[in-house]
Amino acid sequence: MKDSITTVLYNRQMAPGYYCMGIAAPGYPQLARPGQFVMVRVNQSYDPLLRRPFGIFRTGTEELSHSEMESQDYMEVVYKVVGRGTRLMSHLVAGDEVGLLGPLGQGFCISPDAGGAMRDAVLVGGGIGVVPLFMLAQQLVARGVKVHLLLGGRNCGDILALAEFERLGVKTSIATDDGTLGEKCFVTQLLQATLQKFPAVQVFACGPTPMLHAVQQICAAAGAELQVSLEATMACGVGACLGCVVEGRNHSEQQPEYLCTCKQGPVFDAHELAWTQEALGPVLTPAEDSL
Amino acid sequence: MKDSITTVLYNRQMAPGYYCMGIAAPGYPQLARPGQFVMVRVNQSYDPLLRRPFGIFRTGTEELSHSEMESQDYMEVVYKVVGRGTRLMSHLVAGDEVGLLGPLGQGFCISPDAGGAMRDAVLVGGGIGVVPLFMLAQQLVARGVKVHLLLGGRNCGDILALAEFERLGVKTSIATDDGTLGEKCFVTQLLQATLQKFPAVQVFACGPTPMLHAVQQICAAAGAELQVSLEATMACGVGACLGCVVEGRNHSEQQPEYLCTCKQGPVFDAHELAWTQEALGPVLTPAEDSL
Amino acid sequence: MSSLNHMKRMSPPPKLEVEIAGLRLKNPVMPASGTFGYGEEFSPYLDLEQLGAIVTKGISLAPKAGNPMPRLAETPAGMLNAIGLQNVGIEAFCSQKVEFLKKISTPVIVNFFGNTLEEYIEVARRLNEVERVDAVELNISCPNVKAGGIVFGTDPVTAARVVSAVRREVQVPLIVKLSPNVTDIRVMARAVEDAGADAISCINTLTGMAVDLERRCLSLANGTGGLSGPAIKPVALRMVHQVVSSVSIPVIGIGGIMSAEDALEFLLVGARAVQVGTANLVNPGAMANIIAGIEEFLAQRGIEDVNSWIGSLK
Amino acid sequence: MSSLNHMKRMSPPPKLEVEIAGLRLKNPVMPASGTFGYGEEFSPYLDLEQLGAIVTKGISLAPKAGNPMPRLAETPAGMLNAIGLQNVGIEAFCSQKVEFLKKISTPVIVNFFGNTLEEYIEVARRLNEVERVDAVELNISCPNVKAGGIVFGTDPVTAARVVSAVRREVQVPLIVKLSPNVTDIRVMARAVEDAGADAISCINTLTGMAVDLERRCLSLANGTGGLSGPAIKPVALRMVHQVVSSVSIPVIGIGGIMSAEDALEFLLVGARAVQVGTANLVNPGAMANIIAGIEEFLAQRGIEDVNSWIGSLK
Ligand SMILES: Cc1cc2nc3c(=O)[nH]c(=O)nc-3n(C[C@H](O)[C@H](O)[C@H](O)COP(=O)(O)OP(=O)(O)OC[C@H]3O[C@@H](n4cnc5c(N)ncnc54)[C@H](O)[C@@H]3O)c2cc1C
Ligand SMILES: Cc1cc2nc3c(=O)[nH]c(=O)nc-3n(C[C@H](O)[C@H](O)[C@H](O)COP(=O)(O)OP(=O)(O)OC[C@H]3O[C@@H](n4cnc5c(N)ncnc54)[C@H](O)[C@@H]3O)c2cc1C
Ligand SMILES: Cc1cc2nc3c(=O)[nH]c(=O)nc-3n(C[C@H](O)[C@H](O)[C@H](O)COP(=O)(O)O)c2cc1C
Ligand SMILES: Cc1cc2nc3c(=O)[nH]c(=O)nc-3n(C[C@H](O)[C@H](O)[C@H](O)COP(=O)(O)O)c2cc1C
Ligand code: FES
Ligand code: FES
Repeated sequence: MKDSITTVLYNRQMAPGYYCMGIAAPGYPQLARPGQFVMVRVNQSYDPLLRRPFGIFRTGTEELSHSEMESQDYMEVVYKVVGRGTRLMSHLVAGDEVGLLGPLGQGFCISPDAGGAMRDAVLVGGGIGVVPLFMLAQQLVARGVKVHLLLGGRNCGDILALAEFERLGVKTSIATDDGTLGEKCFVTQLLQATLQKFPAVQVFACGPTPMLHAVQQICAAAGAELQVSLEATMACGVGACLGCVVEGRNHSEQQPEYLCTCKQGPVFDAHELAWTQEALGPVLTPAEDSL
Repeated sequence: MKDSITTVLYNRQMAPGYYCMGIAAPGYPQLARPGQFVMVRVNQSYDPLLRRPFGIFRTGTEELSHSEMESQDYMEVVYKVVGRGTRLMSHLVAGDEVGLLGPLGQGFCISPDAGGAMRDAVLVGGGIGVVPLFMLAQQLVARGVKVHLLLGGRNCGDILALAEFERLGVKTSIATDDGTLGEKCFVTQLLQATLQKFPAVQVFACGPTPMLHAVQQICAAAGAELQVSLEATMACGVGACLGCVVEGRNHSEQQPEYLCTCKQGPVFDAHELAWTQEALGPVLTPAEDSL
Repeated sequence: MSSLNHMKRMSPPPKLEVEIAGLRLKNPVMPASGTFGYGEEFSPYLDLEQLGAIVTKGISLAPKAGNPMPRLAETPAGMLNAIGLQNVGIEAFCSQKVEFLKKISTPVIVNFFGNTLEEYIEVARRLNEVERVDAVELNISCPNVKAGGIVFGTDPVTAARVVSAVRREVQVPLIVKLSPNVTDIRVMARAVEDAGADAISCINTLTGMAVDLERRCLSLANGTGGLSGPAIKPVALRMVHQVVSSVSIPVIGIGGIMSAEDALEFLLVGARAVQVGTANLVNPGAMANIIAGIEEFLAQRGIEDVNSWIGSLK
Repeated sequence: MSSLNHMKRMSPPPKLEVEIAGLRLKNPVMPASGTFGYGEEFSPYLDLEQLGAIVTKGISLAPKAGNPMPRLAETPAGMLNAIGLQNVGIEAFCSQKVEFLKKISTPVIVNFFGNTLEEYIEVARRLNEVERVDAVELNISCPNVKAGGIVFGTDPVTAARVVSAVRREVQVPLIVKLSPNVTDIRVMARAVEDAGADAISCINTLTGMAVDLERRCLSLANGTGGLSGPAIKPVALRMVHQVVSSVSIPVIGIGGIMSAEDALEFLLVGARAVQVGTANLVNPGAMANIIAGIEEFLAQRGIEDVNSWIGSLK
C-alpha cells in the first residue's frame, strides 16, 4: 500500500498493441495477492493528470549480479495500448521513472477448501482480462487445484500469456471471434460447456462488462460460485474520491449501496453486486473491442 | 519559415546546465541568417503547452554514409536549463521527435561596408546570449571583418563555445563576476575598453536586458552603431499574438509604437527602440542569474 | 483516437459546408479573434482559402496601445494573455489590412469592440461600409480592458443595449461573442438573441491570474489575464451546450480546440462551427490539420454531411 | 524552481503556524473536501498529525446516493467529477467516522451541505454537538446537485440567508466555501462575510462537461461535472486575490494546488491557508511534500514565519 517513484526494468512488446513492463517493486512478491492492482503515474506532466490502474500480472525477485549481493523485487504489468496514457507507457524504456502506488484493492478469495473439497477451478479471461488470472492460477496450482483456463478475444492477437500458463501446467481453451486461434465462438460458450463437464466448481472471471454479465448468468444457472474482477474509471485508487463505484446487491435510490471498485474490489463475489445493466457502469472498452 | 516535426540528431551536455542539440533541419543552411531563431515544441503533451524560442547557434550539412548518398541538413540549438521546458529538452535523445518552427524573425544586419570601410566589429555576449553571435562571427570573418568577441558570465561555467570561436580565429576577451575565467569584471567594462581602442566600430550584443541597457549607453556615448538581440516571453513566434512586444523609439500612450520581438526582432537596431526601463519588458532571467 | 487508424476510408468525401446566419462556409473551422492577426501573418503556414472563414483581431475606433509587458504567462494546459486589445484602429485597418484580404475569397469576419456604446456604434457603422467584411463579431466579453468587456458582457441589459444599437448599423450578419465570466450564460445568450444577434460565438477567455514566485509579484503587468487553451475546454463545452439549448440562432463553439476530435466534440453538442485560438499560436498549421481530421473522422463513420453530426448528441 | 536547489538552508526552521478564525493550525495545509474521504483512507500514506487540519467529505442530513456512473472524466491538466455528493449522512458520520478522528489531534473541519435551508440548519445543529468538530465548512457551491449548490451559492441574497441561519446554530468557526461559477465573486464574498462567516474558502469546482466521441454522448452520466486540478489554478488565484481584497475575514485558497510552489502562490496573494484537492487523488502523499516544500522555500529565503509571506505580494 505504498506510493513510490520507482524504475522501469524492461518494457517489451508481447504482441501488436500489447506490452509487458517490469517495474522495480520492493516488497511486492510478499505483499501482492492475485487480483490486486497498482496505479501507475506515467509521467510528471499534468497532462495526462491521473494515474492509470493496472492489474498485477506477476511478481518476482531477481538476483542481481552486480557487486553488491542484492536482489531486486519486481512486478509485471501487462497492458494494451488503448489511449494516451498507455501510449506514453509504451514509450518508456529501462531506467525511466514511474510512480507506483500499490498493491491496492481486494484480490481473489481462494477458499480454504481449495485443493481439498474444491478440486476444480475455472478461470475465464476476456482479452486483457487475463492479466489478474495468472497469479491466481499460480496459487491455485500450488494448492493442488485443477485449473481450467478459458480465454477469449477478437482474434489470435488478443490471446496473451499462453506460454506462461502452459509452463504452469494449466489446461487452456481458447475462443476467438474470428477463429484465428482456438474455437470460433465466444468464451462464454466455452464456459457453458466446461460447467456441464465439471458442475459446481468455482469460477473466476475478468474481462469486459458484457462478458461478465453473460458469465454471471451462466454461473447463476449452473449454480457455480463466481468471483469477478471489474474495471472502472478511477482517479485515486484508494477509496477517497468515490469515482469508481458499482451498485451493491441491495442498492436502491432510497437505500444506496455503492461499492468502490478500487477499495471493496476490483474482485467481487458475484453475490455482492447488483447485476442490472447499469449497476457495473458503462462499457469502457472502445466499441469495436467488445468481446 | 516552415513548421515541421523533425528529429533530434544529438543532444550533448556542453557544461553543467548547458546543452547543445542538433536537429534535422532541411533547408536551414541556406535559409537561416545570423540572429534568427526557432520555436521548439518539446513534447506532444498540453503541459507545457507553448513552444520555446531558441537562437540558431549554427547550421550545417552532413554527408550520410548510409546506402543512399544523401546528405542531412541540421541546425544546432545551444540552451541552458532554466525551467520545465528546457529540462524536458535536456532529456531528449537522438531519434526523438521535436516540433520545429523557423527560421523566424529578423537577424543581424551586416552592412554592405563590412570588410570594406567597416573593418572591426565588436560582439558582446552575456551568458547564453553568445548563441546568435556565432553565425554572425562566421559571416563577418568570411567578409574579412576583424571580430572582437567579448563574453561575460557569472563564472567560467557560463562561458560557452570558446573552442568554436577559436577555430574561427576570433579574438575573445572574457569577463566573469567571480574571476574564474578571464577578467573579474563586467563584460560592459571590456566593451568600454575595446571601444576606446577601436572607436566608431559596429557593435552587436545579445544578453540579459540589464546588460543591453548598459551596452546601449556605452555605445551611445562612444558613437558606435549598435544592434541588439532581445529576449521576450513568446507564444506564437510569428507576430500573431502580440504577446512579445517592446516599445519602439517613438512610443507613447497616445501614439503607441509597439514592435514584436518575434517578427520585427529579435535583432533591432538600437535606434529603433525606446531605452526606458520598461520599454524592453521585465528581466526574464532569474534574479541570481543576472549579469 | 487510436481506433481511427484501423478503419478504411470511404468515398465520396463528406460535405463540410455549413451556414451561419446566411453566411456559407466551406467548412466549420475558423480562427478565433486575436490569435490569427489579420490573416496575412499565417499565409506562410496555411492556405487561407482552406478555411471556413477568417476572423480578425479585434478592432476599435482609435488605435489601442494595449497593456505593458509581460503580457503572457503559461499555465497548466493553458495560457494567460493580457494583450489589452492592442490594435491598429479602424482607420488603419481599412487602409492597410483590407487590401490583403481582397486577395482571398474566404469570408472575412471582423471582430470589434468599443469602450463606450458610441464607439461600438461608430466602429460598426464604418465596418458595414467595407465591402470585404462579410460579417462582424461583436466582442462584449473581453476581460482584460477595464473600460470594455467586463461591463458590457456580464450584464444582460447592458449587453442587449449594445447589440441592438449595433444591429441598427450593420446589414451583414451580426455575431455576438459571449464572456464565460458570468453566473448563467443562458441569460446572456437569450438577451443578445432577443436584441437581434444573428449568431453567438462562445466562449471568450476566463479571467485568471498567475504569480511569479521569484519576483514575488503577479506575472502579468496587467494583474489579470484571459485564460485560453485546452484547460478551458470543459467549461467551454458546458457553456456551448447550455447556449445551444437556450437559443435558436446558430452557435460558434470556442475554447481549447487543439485537434479535430476537440472540434468534433463542440459540433456534437450543437455548435454550428468552431473557432480555433490558442492552437494557432502553438502550431500555425493547426487549422489545416483540424479540417482534414474532421473530414477523415466523418468519412470513416460513413457520415456524408457534417450537418448530420452537428447536434447529434445521444 | 530549479534555483531553489542552489541555495543553502538556514536555521532555525521557519514557523508555519497560522490562525483561521481562532483555529490554530500547525501549518496552512489541509485537504479539500471530497478528496480525502473521512481521513482514514489516507492514513497509510500520510501522517495525519502533520496536517494543518483535516477536512471531511461533505455531509448531508440523509445519506446520499450520488450520481450514476460514469462519475469521472479526465481533462487537460484537470478532471471532472460528478460524484453527486455521495455521503453516509450525519447519523452514520457521527456513529462511524468520528471514532477514527478521535485518535488524532489534528483539527477537524467538517464540510456539509443541505438540499433545503432547513436541512442546512439541521446538519449544522447536529455537527455543533459533536466534540471532535473544530470548525464547519458550509458548502453552498456544489455545482453537481441541482437541488443544492447552484441555487444557494450563486445568488448573494440566498447565500446570506443560509449563512446567517447556520451561524445561529454553531459555536465553532464557520467557514463558507464559495462557488467560482459567478459573475463577481467579490459580491458573494461580502454577502457571506456580512451574514456572519468567520472565514471563506474558495474555490469549489468550475462547472464543465466532457464528450465521449466514440459513444457520441456526454462522458459523465450526470451531463456536467466539477472541473478541478491544475487547469483551474489561474481562475482560482484570481478569485482568491479578489476575495482577499474584498473582505477582512481570512481566506483559504483552493484550486489546482499540486506543489509547494502552487501553495506559496496562493499564500502570496493573501490566502491564510490552502486546501489541496485533486493532488491527493493523484498522489496520496501530496500534502506531506507540499508542507515540506513550503518550509524549505521559506528557509532558503530566510523568511522566519509563513505569516510574513502571506499577502506579501509586491
Ligand atoms: C482494476 C483495473 C485493472 C486494470 N488492469 C489492466 C491491465 O492489467 N492491463 C490493461 O491493459 N488495462 C488494465 N486496465 C484498464 C486500464 O486502466 C486502461 O486501459 C487505461 O487506464 C487506459 O488509459 P489510456 O490513457 O491509455 O486511455 P484513455 O485515453 O484514458 O482511454 C482510451 C480508451 O480506453 C477506454 N478506457 C479508459 N479507462 C479504461 C478502463 N479502466 N478499462 C478499460 N478501458 C478503459 C476509454 O473508454 C477509451 O475508449 C485496468 C483497469 C482497472 C480499473
Ligand atoms: C528570440 C529568443 C532566443 C532565445 N535563444 C535562446 C538560446 O539560444 N538558448 C537558451 O538557452 N535560451 C534562449 N532563449 C530563452 C529561452 O527561450 C528560455 O530560456 C526558455 O523559453 C525557458 O523555458 P523553460 O520552460 O525552461 O522555462 P520556464 O519554466 O518557462 O521559465 C523558467 C525561468 O526562465 C525564465 N524565462 C522564461 N522565458 C524566458 C526567456 N524567453 N528568456 C529568458 N528567460 C526566460 C523565466 O522568467 C523563469 O525564471 C531565447 C529566447 C528568445 C525570445
Ligand atoms: C493572444 C490572444 C488574443 C486574443 N484577442 C482577442 C480579441 O482581440 N478579441 C476577442 O474577441 N477575443 C480575443 N481572444 C480570445 C479568443 O478569440 C478565444 O475566444 C479564446 O482564446 C478561447 O479560445 P482558445 O482556447 O481556442 O484560445 C484572444 C485570445 C488570445 C489567446
Ligand atoms: C472527487 C471530488 C469530490 C469533491 N467533493 C466535494 C464535497 O463533497 N464538498 C465540497 O465542498 N467540495 C468538493 N469537491 C471540491 C474540492 O473540495 C475543491 O474545492 C476542488 O476540487 C478544487 O480544488 P483542487 O483543484 O485542488 O481539486 C470535490 C472535488 C473532487 C475532485
Ligand atoms: S478511484 Fe477513487 S474511490 Fe475508487
Ligand atoms: S510571440 Fe506572438 S507576436 Fe511575438
